[in-house]
Amino acid sequence: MNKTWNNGAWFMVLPVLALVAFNAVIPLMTVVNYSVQETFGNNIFFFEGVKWFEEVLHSERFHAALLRQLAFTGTILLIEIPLGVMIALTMPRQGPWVSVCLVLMALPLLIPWNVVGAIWNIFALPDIGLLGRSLNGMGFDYNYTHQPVAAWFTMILMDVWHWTSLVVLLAYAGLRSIPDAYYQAAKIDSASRWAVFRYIQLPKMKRVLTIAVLLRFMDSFMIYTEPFVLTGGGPGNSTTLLSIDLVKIALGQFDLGPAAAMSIIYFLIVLLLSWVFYTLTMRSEDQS
Amino acid sequence: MKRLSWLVPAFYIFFLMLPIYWLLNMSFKTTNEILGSFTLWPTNFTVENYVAIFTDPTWYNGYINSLAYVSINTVISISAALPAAYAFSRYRFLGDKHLFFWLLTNRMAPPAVFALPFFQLYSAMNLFDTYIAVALAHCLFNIPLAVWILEGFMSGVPKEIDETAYIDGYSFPRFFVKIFMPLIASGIGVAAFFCFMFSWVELLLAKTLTSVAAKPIAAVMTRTASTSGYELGLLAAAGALTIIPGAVVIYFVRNYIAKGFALGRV
Amino acid sequence: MARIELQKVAHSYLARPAGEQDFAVKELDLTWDDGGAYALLGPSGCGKTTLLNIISGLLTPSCGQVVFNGRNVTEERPEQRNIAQVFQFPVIYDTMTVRQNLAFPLKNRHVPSDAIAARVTEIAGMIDLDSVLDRKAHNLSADQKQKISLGRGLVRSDVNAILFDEPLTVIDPHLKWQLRSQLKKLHREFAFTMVYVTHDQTEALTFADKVVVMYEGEVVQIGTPEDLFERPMHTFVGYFIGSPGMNVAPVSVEGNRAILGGYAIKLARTYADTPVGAKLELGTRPEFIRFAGNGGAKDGEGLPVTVKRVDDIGRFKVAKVELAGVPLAVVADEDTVIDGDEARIVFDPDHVHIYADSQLLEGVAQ
Amino acid sequence: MTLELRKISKQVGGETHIGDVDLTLASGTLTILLGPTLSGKTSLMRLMAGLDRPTAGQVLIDGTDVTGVPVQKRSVAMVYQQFINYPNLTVYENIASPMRVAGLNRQETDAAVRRAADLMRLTSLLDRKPLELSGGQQQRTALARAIVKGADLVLLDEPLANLDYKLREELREELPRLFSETGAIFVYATTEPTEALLLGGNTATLHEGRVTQFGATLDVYRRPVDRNTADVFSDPPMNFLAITVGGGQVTAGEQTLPATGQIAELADGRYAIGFRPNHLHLARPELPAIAVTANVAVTEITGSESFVHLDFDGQRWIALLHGIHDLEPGSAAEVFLDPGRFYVFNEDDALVAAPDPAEAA
Repeated sequence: MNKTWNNGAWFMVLPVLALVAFNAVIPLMTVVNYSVQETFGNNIFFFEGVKWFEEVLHSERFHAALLRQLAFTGTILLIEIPLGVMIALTMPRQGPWVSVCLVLMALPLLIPWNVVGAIWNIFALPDIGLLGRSLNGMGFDYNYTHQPVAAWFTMILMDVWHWTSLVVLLAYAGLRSIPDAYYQAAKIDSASRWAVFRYIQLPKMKRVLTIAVLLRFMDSFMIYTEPFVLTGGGPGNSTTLLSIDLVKIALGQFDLGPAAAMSIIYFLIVLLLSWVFYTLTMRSEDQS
Repeated sequence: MKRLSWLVPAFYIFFLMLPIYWLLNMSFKTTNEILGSFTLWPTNFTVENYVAIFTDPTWYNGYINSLAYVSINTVISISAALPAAYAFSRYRFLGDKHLFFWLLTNRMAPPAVFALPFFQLYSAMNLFDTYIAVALAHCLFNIPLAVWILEGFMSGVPKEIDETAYIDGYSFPRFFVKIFMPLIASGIGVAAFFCFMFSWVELLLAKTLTSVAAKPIAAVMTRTASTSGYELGLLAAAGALTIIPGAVVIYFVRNYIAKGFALGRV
Repeated sequence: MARIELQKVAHSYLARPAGEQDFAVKELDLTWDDGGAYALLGPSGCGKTTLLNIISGLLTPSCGQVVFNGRNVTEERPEQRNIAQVFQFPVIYDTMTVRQNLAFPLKNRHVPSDAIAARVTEIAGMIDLDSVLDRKAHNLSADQKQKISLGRGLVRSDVNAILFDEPLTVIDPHLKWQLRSQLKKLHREFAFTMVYVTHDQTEALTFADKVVVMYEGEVVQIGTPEDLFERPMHTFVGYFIGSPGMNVAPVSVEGNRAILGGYAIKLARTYADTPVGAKLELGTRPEFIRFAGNGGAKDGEGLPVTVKRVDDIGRFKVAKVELAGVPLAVVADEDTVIDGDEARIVFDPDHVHIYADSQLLEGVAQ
Repeated sequence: MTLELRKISKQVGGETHIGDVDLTLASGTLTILLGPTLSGKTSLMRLMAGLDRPTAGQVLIDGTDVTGVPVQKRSVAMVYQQFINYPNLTVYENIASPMRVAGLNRQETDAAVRRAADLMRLTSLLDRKPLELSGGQQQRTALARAIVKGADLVLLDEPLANLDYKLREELREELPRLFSETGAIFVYATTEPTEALLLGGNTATLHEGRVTQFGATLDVYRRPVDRNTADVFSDPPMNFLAITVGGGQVTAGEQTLPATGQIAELADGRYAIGFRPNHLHLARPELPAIAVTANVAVTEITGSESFVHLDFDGQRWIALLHGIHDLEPGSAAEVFLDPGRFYVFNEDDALVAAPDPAEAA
């Protein structure tokens, strides 16, 4: 698609620019504004410079929350990406069942995030939840409302249940773009199942998998509603991820300065990690 | 192995359906039956929870409000994204690459970061507690997604079709509406599905920007769970009803789902 | 290499084909000798690709048998038939280097690595890919990629046949003749059984020792390029081979003379009993009609025609004439002068054929 | 109506796609843009249509400058190489689209559409969708749409390139009827010299964005102004032989050649002799000929003709023979050059002598 050079195209982009900038730039400026000031109420602000940033960066609480967040995101990526790809590989390529599978798999993605939390809240209760009851029935002492390990297990299982379908659908879309001739060639070269995956399917899925990992990384790193509804950050603050901690500080204790500084740091971390990941895959794509 | 391989997706779908089945199971039980006994099937089947929702204005208003701002957002996002996606797909212009990347970075903005500033911004514009507020706020992440999906579908239409239309004498607007949009109708469908979905599922911004008049169902549910005791049955029924809009919308785009999820890139 | 036989093979894409017209490939018997170069030539939709897929095992024919070297392989899948195929667009393993691509089929067959290395370098030399062996296959030109596909077949010493499905479609027109000549050279060196599907007559006639011309699911002629040019067995073959195609005109036949609009044309053979009720046609190539008056013909010789149009394409001229209202094309060499719209033409009896219902009539030589 | 391109050039990202072209096309004429892929044919056409703006120079129609006029306001029609039709409209609506946009009434549109459809033998397919049709039928739909509104300028960008070999031949027969249909200016781009010769009219040969020669098709074929034009206008490519003329002696490498025909009156110096593949004979012709030995690389058969690829001390020559000849590759063959058919080019590739058209015609 050789595109013609035409700066007139700016007029077509203006509405999008206006709407997104209004929602992104102004709030960001307010956050930046707070992050460098101190207030003791009734709207009087004192310029504090980077005091809040230092404070947040050194605060134990931020490190703990960040660590939990990285652990959570790392775990779900390690589970959901391979699981999603495996399921996509085993799906039938054509036939009536395909669209039925896709619709059913996409269902969890359509449920409001708080309802997902509520469903799992009920589903995993030790006494009246199906999962809680069967686990205890099998001899596990499982009560996610009290045991941090159980809370983490339930939170991760909920996220796998909620988002793996996105990876399956993306991987499946990537697989469907592979022309039949490639599979015929592989048969003729008597390639093994593994070789077919390694040298035909994986390279072709690279693009959509990059999108999948990027989307899953961003969404999981910023997750708030589901874990909050499920565990409220508890027991104690064992499941207080970054977003939950940030909301506690901002809306809970209402000290705007640290909350704003933490927001900026949080946003920069997401931006940085996404950018690093994006350029890594793009560069390896050009070089390959 | 090929013949048995379908077991994997079948088992995965079974795993997905379990919690939803449990939610539905709950929604047809009275609260004390839920607390009292553990039964795989409601012993005394009741629809009182659903009746309660459909009669109590605070509940069904929640649905109406949610559907309202979600539809407004979808319309705004799509109509704003269409020309922009066309520009990105057909033209090179100063800073196009950076603009496209900046749009995507907004999707990386943690909603929690923006909760408070949004509250202040929309209050200052005295838009607080209105459909427009939530619809506009959701544009933050829906417009970039819509642009990305539509640009993918648009790039599938050869540029020569545009030129043939111009040569035939079509002005740009007439070409766009009469020729181009029908060609990417599936793309518009998929983009609308995504905007609807991501706006329908979001809670944080929707809750922050509303209080009474435009309170979404999600906010109504969290209020019930925390304050008026433990009406689990009611909560389950409300939750079940929130799944329906999604299931209906996805039915319309069912054969483009895979392509849509690849954001039109495949 | 294998001797391939198709016995009573026919195929229809419909579960229950009603009649002839539902068959993509109508019943046929074909034998491809070991080491022979065959072309499947015909317009798009004539069933040639269906036939290729039947040979490669991608398609199991609705009826009939496929036999490799006497062994019935009808039910066997492609990988069991030990064939290689070059597709319409380059099918290569992008993330591998050229060397790894060529070694891939042998690695899957657990051939010892030193044997693989030797074989790969040998073949790469033959198809001159040795200079790019260690580059990633992804960023090579289309013709180099097609050579990789071919190489994956050539490295296997036990391959029964190499099938080509219009391999030159994506190649830049100016590079086509280079790849054509290389493929022909390779076939001379390897003598692998080769089946080449194309709609382009130059590719078919250049490669193949024997060309199978197909039309609407039927094999209308199998022959060497000379056969197809000199003695087309079916009016379609005459029309399809050669540019401009063979002239076909309705005639009646008496002994050794064909009557065309009242004019008699001398024939080299006599046709005693023409099938009753059959549509009789005369077929002769524009190259075998010449204008009377040059080439030392006596005056008053030849039949009168009106000249409708003369196209001068440099190396020869194509004149569109009408003999008693019947349009004919005549090829004249670049120096003949055709002026005015009246002329006389002379037919070369040895190259005038008679067709009954589009099939060639033998007739008795005088 | 005359279309005039004055000093037109087009640079894209530092690369010159079109280098100052001057062309004047009168209505009712057919002009062939002949050149290899990427020689600028499509770019020039897009400038004529107004789809792209030239970096420099002017486009004039009947003397008025229309360089800035958008394509919607120009009376132009274009057919692309890859059968471009509106996939969501039927064949009838596709053909009627330019008329409907121009706001013509129903009967007029219907009559014009049916006439164009008859001309392109599409009458039975009018209510089908383009993607249901074969390649040939899709391109006929595009052609019908191009002629239906009687535009003053009709541009055809290699319209037959994607079609089956025999289908291309059939459509090529129908094009002259199309050209005589309206008094418009027809511009036809192709890479195949045979197609240019068959369609006749005028030819502009293009090489790397420049028009090397413009004139009646046969004249450009017979008297190419330079080596580039000669090469562009012959498929298979023209054969060349480097010779040096000195002291009454004509030598090519070690072989000395008899100084007859065009090379007789050459001033001393180095030249390149060009001769077409059909003037390289494997049997001794009656006319005086120069015999040279070369060995056969490979033979290609096209049905009515055979191309014999020969190696002559490192150079690749091609001989084109009538009928079917399949020579043993690697065998040596004596080939005969006919001096009467030589084109002679001097060191900066300009034409010095060409076969005398009268004698060679």
